[in-house]
Amino acid sequence: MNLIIEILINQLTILFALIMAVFLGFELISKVPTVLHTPLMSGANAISGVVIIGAIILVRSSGSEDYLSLFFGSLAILLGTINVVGGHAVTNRMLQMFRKK
Amino acid sequence: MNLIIEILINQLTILFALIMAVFLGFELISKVPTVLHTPLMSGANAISGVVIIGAIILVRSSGSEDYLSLFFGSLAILLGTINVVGGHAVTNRMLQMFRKK
Amino acid sequence: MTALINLVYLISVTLFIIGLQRLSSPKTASSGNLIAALGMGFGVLIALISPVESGDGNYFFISGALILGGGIGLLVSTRVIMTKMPEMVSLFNGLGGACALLISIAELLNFHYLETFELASYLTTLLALLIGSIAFSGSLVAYGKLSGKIKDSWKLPRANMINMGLLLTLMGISFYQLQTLESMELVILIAILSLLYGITFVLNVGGADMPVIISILNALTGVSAALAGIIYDNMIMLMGGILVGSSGAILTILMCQAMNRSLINVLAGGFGGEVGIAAQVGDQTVKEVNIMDASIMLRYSTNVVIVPGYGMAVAQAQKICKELEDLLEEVEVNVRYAIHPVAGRMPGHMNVLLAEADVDYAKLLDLDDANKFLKETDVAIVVGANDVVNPSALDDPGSPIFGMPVLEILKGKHVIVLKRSMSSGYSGIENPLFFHEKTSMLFGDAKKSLNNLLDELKTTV
Amino acid sequence: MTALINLVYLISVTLFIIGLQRLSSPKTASSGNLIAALGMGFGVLIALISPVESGDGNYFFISGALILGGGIGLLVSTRVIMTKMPEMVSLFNGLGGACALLISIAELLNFHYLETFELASYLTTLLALLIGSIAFSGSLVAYGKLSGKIKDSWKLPRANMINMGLLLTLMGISFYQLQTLESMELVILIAILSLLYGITFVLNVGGADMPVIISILNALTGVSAALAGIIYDNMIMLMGGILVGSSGAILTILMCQAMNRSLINVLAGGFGGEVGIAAQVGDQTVKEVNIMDASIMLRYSTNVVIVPGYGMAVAQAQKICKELEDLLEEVEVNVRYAIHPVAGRMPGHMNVLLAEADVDYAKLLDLDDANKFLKETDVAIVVGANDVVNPSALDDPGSPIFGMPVLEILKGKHVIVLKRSMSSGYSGIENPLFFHEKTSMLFGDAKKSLNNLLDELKTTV
Amino acid sequence: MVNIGILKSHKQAPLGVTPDSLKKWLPIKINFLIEKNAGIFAQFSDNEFLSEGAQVVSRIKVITQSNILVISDDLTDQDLALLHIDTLVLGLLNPYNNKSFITKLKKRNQQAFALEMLPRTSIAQSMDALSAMASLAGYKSVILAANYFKGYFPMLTTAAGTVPPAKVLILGAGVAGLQAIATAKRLGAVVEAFDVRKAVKEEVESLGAKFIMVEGLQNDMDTGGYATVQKEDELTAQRNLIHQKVIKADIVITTASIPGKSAPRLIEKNTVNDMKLGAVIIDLAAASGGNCELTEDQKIINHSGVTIIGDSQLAYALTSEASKLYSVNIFNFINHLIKEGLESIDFEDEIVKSTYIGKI
Amino acid sequence: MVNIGILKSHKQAPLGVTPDSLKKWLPIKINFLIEKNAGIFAQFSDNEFLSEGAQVVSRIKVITQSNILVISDDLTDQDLALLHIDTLVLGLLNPYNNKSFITKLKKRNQQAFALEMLPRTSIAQSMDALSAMASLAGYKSVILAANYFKGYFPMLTTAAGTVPPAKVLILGAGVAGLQAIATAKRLGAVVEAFDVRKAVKEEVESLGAKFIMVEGLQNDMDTGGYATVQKEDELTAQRNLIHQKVIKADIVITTASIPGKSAPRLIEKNTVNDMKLGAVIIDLAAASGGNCELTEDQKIINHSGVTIIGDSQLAYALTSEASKLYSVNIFNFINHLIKEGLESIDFEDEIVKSTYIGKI
Ligand SMILES: NC(=O)c1ccc[n+]([C@@H]2O[C@H](COP(=O)([O-])OP(=O)(O)OC[C@H]3O[C@@H](n4cnc5c(N)ncnc54)[C@H](OP(=O)(O)O)[C@@H]3O)[C@@H](O)[C@H]2O)c1
Ligand SMILES: NC(=O)c1ccc[n+]([C@@H]2O[C@H](COP(=O)([O-])OP(=O)(O)OC[C@H]3O[C@@H](n4cnc5c(N)ncnc54)[C@H](OP(=O)(O)O)[C@@H]3O)[C@@H](O)[C@H]2O)c1
Ligand SMILES: NC(=O)c1ccc[n+]([C@@H]2O[C@H](COP(=O)([O-])OP(=O)(O)OC[C@H]3O[C@@H](n4cnc5c(N)ncnc54)[C@H](O)[C@@H]3O)[C@@H](O)[C@H]2O)c1
Ligand SMILES: NC(=O)c1ccc[n+]([C@@H]2O[C@H](COP(=O)([O-])OP(=O)(O)OC[C@H]3O[C@@H](n4cnc5c(N)ncnc54)[C@H](O)[C@@H]3O)[C@@H](O)[C@H]2O)c1
Repeated sequence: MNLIIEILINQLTILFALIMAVFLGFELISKVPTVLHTPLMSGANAISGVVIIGAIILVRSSGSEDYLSLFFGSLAILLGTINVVGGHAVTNRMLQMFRKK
Repeated sequence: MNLIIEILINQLTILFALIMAVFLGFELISKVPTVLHTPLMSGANAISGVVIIGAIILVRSSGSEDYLSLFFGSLAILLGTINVVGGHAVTNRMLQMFRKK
Repeated sequence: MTALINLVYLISVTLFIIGLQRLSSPKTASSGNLIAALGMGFGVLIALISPVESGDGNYFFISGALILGGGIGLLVSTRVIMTKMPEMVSLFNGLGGACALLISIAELLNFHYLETFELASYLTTLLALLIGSIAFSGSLVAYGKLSGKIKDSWKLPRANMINMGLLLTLMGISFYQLQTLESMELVILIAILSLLYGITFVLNVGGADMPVIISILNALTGVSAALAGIIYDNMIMLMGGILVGSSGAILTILMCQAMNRSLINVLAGGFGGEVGIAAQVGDQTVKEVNIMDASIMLRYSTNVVIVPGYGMAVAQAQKICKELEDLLEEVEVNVRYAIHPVAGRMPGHMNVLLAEADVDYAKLLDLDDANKFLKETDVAIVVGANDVVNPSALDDPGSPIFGMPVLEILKGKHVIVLKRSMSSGYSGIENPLFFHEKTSMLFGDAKKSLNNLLDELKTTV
Repeated sequence: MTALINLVYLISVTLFIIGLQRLSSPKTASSGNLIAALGMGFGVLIALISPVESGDGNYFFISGALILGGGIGLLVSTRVIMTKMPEMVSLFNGLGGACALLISIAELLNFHYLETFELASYLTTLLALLIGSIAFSGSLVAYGKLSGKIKDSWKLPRANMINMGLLLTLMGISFYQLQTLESMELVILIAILSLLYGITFVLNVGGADMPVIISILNALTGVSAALAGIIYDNMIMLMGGILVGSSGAILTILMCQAMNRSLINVLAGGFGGEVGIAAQVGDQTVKEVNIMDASIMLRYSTNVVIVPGYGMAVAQAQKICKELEDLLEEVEVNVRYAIHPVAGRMPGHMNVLLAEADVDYAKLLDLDDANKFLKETDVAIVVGANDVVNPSALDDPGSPIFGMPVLEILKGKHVIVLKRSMSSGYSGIENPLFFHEKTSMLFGDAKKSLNNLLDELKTTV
Repeated sequence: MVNIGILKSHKQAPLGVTPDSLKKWLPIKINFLIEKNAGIFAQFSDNEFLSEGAQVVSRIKVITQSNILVISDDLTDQDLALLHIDTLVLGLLNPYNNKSFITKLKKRNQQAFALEMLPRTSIAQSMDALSAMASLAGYKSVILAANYFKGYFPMLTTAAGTVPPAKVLILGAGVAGLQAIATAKRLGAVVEAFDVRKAVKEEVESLGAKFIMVEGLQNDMDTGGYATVQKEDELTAQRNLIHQKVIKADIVITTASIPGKSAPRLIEKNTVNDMKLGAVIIDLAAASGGNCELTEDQKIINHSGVTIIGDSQLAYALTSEASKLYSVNIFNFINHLIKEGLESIDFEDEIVKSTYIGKI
Repeated sequence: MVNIGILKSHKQAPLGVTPDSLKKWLPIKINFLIEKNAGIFAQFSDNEFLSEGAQVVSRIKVITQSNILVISDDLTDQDLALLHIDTLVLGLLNPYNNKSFITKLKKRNQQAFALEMLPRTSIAQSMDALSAMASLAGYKSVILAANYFKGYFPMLTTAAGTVPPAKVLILGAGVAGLQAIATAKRLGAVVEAFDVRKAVKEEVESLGAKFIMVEGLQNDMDTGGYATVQKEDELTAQRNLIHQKVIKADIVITTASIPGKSAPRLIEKNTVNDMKLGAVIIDLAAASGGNCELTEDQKIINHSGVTIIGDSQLAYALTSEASKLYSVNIFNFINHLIKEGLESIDFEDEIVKSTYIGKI
């Protein structure tokens, strides 16, 4: 319990951001027409690929002999990039259909 | 210039909050029907009276002989309270008209 | 410790956000206001009981000021009549600004006794002072103008120049003060100049633009509160202030849009020009209404009368009239149709069309019944009628149609006229109804306007 | 330094927010996606060039992985056919989860070499591992189910119990690990159990509920990204992750609403129960369609046929049919009405009603023309008709109506049937049309269903 | 080659064939023998039939040479003498009200089919001449009423005052009644309707009109789409209500009938006495006795300012339209009848069985 | 006390007063002298008038004792002999087509007012009997046409085939034409209309019907709401188009007229020859010569299968309704006339001036 409070206090920024983000997320999404649910989900999914930045930092700050980190990190970058690039590309294709023939 | 950058960096939390708040504000307000403009402004005005909290802290943390602070602070509390209480009350009255008879 | 307190303040901030969110829809606005007030009460409570590093508490002063202020606030706000609300808001806003002004002066004075001296903090405090002062004096002037205590004609010559000059001077002195940090006199000077700037800034804004200016000043108060929040490292002030600042800024823009004016235009007006809100026709003005206001007016009515005329037939808007009726009846608004004997271009023109749209015969009122019903009408929507609602038939002996029985539409509380332009009807005579204060015009093809109205109404029903 | 970098990342976060905002309206969605992508590109760029405290750069690996990953992503996404999009999203989402899983494992391994050891950080990383793993394996299962590689019938017995058991075990082990902090084996175990949980969690969800589950998994990936952001004290990951997490959570709720199901219901389905979307009648199943799918089907059709029957008359839905026609014609969908000679209860019943709704005579097709037109029809909407679209008249010699000319509705690509129940029409005989694979049922009063359809359609037109 | 013969009618009855409908027959090899001047009422000339490939011949030739004879009037004894006993006779034979002719046919052992006796099933509908005629009659009854009524049907608000809408009451909402409802509604009248079958309420409302509910009416008088006779105890409440409604109405159109029975009496003389001056009653059940006590078939009478028109054959006033529809019914019926050939008619088939009039 | 006299008409003309309208007069002190049996066509009994406070008296008494005399037919010389020279005579006097009677009045120096000559202004509309009658005539013309037409007006898809909608063509879309359009549309017909005044296009479309545009028709023939005579060079294109439209129509209703002039000829004999069998023409301009070459006023003729009905007084067929409206017009007109008293009529007033028929 203490641990959690400690974390909360230390990460006040995050907490604020979280609250704001929740409200913002709600306001942004609540008026979305149902047809956009899937594209939106797909777009959000692409954004969640932001985790590759962590992977990049991991690899960059690893020693060149730290094979474990290098392997895990590179694989993470690979997968994350697929997520990001593929996600945005697929979203884009889905949204094509809103451009009337 | 350096000063500003320094402030910015130090107050990163605020900056994030600011950006979020701006977006949030935009999303919250952008769909407001015009009839609600005045009540909303009035409500927001009441919230801006939050500055009395500063005044309370000022007075509480002043020495009891620091007359200048006490005077300024108490006056500030007085005015701020009028703003807060009056603001919410006036808003409430304006909104009466939206209660369906 | 501050962090923990701030954590608790989070609750208040969340309540503010929820409050603002609810304030932006008619159905929830009332509760939104209460929620925001709750957040404020909670914040004040925490401010009162949370531990402070030093100081003597001084609860006597605090509680005295709180009680006195609360009493005054309540009293004033319950006494004020409805039409004086905007000036009240302006006045309150000024007090908020004054509050910021006062505490920043006090803090600036205190700075000299502090060990650690942070340039950034000093700058913040100075800014709070500056902005608070502008908000204070500006709001008071706005209050004065709205309440008629300050005449719209009291204008500064060359206001543009004066404002610019003041602003530059202010910036110069502030910069100098930041370099030297010594002179308390300069701080006072800054406060005075800011107050002055607030006055000159608002003085020249046209009366109709006042709401926009109040919104700006409101946003400024928010910003000054946020700055004060930085001084005290206090989350609730900071976040509350930022929220008010940002939503105030956006509200300002929206208000300008609603009035069909650009912000620059308003401010330019504020710097000298005079641009009214209403369109000018000859020497008379007509008032336009936007779809949202029209829809809310209808939504919160008890009785609504639809007055169809030849324009409804031209626009073939009968079915949408019926839809509007259905939607309004759904929310328990009483809808009737007032059928003037000569509306349209053939006897029974309106009947034919409304029957086609399946309007219940029982909802059609003829002239006499309509004129009775109009007395209890909240909103009369005139759908492309003109001659048949021309009040000169009633009161202008010089009019060619004087004496003709017409729908006495001005017996109702509000009138919304849907037509495409200011052009006249079959008789070719002008219609004073359009210039009446009870009347708002909704220009455009009647079918389109009604469709828009319907869409808008659906969002609020 | 980190602060400065975070400041720069702010741009990316802002772009994310703008992107999401624009993604939520059909007109701006396309640009929203691009803007979000821009934000991501910028973020990656900064991550590549910003100074790091230690490490050898290893740009070879990084650029290799980036190029390879980008290539694969592009290739896959351009190749995939439209109907496979949802499973693609699911797959991608799994990869994101895997990414989080991998870096958190790496970080957990590294923890042992760090001087400062923060419990909070460790917990965060462990959480990232846990959630990332669930997102990864869950998404893969979802992908498998959607693509048909995993059969819907492969269900766990007592899934509810298993899930609960797994979750409790996971929590127990994690807690133990936090106390001891030593065993790397336990970390691996946690990862494995999480992966397992992801599988069991998704495996039992009904096929129709898949989108909701994907949305949940997507939100989880976002949360794991945010947790990873905390590990690296990295704003863009943190904020981007939170945004995805929160909007994903809300989207999940909205999706449930759109399907008229509660989230608990969907998850309960996921925990063992079987709540299919399709109703069972006798030994045959009928497929229900939801409003949004129906509206998209209509929106993107070229030819649509409305088949009115006695139910349209009962529901008095003729005017809404006309509105639907108008709306569709506005977006260049061709709409016709197929009037069967004996539709309704009197000769010309449909004509009378459609004329009242002002439907153009030229749009009414009689039996022969309708059957011709149906060949080129994308969607046929059957509005309360039954006997007149009964295919047994064509192909079931045992049927009492065999030989009667009917609308050959199955010549079209899709059929949507609007009626209140499965009950039969005037002839009292069953209608195989309702069980046909081309047919989707939209149950409810025809007027209400059409109204909902119309409202939905308006948001997309 | 099958010969189908069409006899000329003495009255405005619809003709079993039109020049247009002959085109439909083309794919089936059929020879048409049409009596001279048969199309006179329906406004078709002999030339038009000729140019579509039919033969226009004398009555005797039609009767003697046809395999199938479509008739509109009773055959005279003279005609019957000429008629070959294998010839199929069909048409609207009026089997309920014209027993004597039917008996003659039966006695002769002539194979005959009365279209009136078609079952009311979906599949029979395309042959259902009663339906087509009832629909026309329903439409025409309103037009006729509007023509006799000395006021507007719709409500009109004019500079010379507001004209209230006409009140139209429909008694019996079968096919004719429903069409009358639809037509009167179109013209802007306020329409109410009454029927004894329960399903009718929904049908009436599906046309946007109001159904009159008799409190306590328990039984559903429905047998295969047709009504049955009501019990006496139920009738009182119903009579009172109808009386109230009738005296308020401007136009009353009655279509209530029960196949094979005399028409139910719904409007008594004293009700008519209480009606508004200038009101109009159109009684489509006139042939089977009328729904109104005062009705006289094929007559227009004025009773204390109320016009009462008794006409069960209103559809025939629209002869050409009626013929167009009727000819399609005949086409569908004959096709169904001889689908396996003239010699192998399936007397087990429901449609054939119901319409067949054979030996006594 | 002012005496208003109402004479009985020999034809079905509307009556200037109804028992109902008498109630309206109550606040103004007026004495009504009504000729015996005056209400016979409009279905009002003398008793009804009596019970509303009017006196029912002999013709002679009406003529001799009235200050204001409302007439529907020309006064005979006998009547005129009895008539006091101060008595105001008013009604639909037919000033354009009945010159002889008007001349008589003028010669006598009798003060008379012809309602036909009311200006077409908004304020005069409540007195505008022509408008009220035209509206009735427009409605009735469609009902009549539907009654004569041997088919359905609406489109109907039935088991016996699809019946196409009737095609209705309206020539001249003034008040009567517009009402005809509205009524025909209601019945489900496909309606087209033509007129020479430009404003009419919008008006026709405001009723949901189609307006026929003649290419190159430049001039707007509008003078104060009435049409004027067209130039010859414009007529050819117009004639061709109308010919094309007429021969495709099932129903043609013509209402084109120009006040004081003979009606424009829009349908030639050869056009009628080319029309469909069974088509119906209703010519409301019959009294001033007819829009159709073959029209004969007050006659129904059949020309090569086309029924042509010429009747300018169709409204009178709806006598009671017509009387109700007309009596309101009369009420409004007299009230306007004598608002300052019988002795101080304002002859400068536009309405009084326009309708006044004074000395030669
Ligand atoms: N009832 C009859 O029997 C009859 C016969 C002949 C004449 N009249 C005369 O006609 C007049 C009728 O009065 P009224 O009030 O019905 O009509 P009106 O006075 O003629 O006015 C109609 C108004 O509708 C507007 N309008 C036209 N099209 C429109 C559209 N598409 N959307 C929105 N507005 C449109 C026009 O203004 P904008 O152009 O600015 O849009 C016009 O001012 C009276 O003066 C009456 O005397 C009546
Ligand atoms: N046209 C004529 O002259 C005539 C005359 C008499 C009989 N008929 C017969 O009537 C039938 C006509 O065929 P049809 O296809 O038009 O009708 P139908 O076969 O009678 O089917 C009507 C369907 O509409 C549905 N329905 C009823 N009310 C509804 C509402 N409010 N909202 C949505 N759906 C509703 C009913 O299903 P739910 O209850 O599940 O909603 C029913 O299955 C034929 O069998 C024909 O032979 C025709
Ligand atoms: N093939 C088909 O599916 C088909 C074809 C035509 C008609 N129908 C159905 O058959 C039914 C009867 O049609 P119809 O018009 O030929 O019937 P009908 O001419 O025999 O009778 C007319 C109406 O009078 C009503 N009636 C009888 N006694 C009454 C009374 N005492 N009071 C009031 N009303 C009374 C009947 O219920 C009926 O509705 C209708 O429901 C119709 O929909 C079906
Ligand atoms: N008080 C009022 O405001 C009032 C009252 C009634 C009518 N009006 C207006 O007066 C106008 C005329 O009404 P009316 O019905 O009495 O007119 P009308 O009876 O004199 O003529 C009928 C129609 O025939 C048309 N016509 C004439 N010559 C034609 C030709 N050669 N071809 C085709 N059409 C031709 C005319 O334009 C007119 O529309 C209308 O516009 C009407 O709206 C106004």
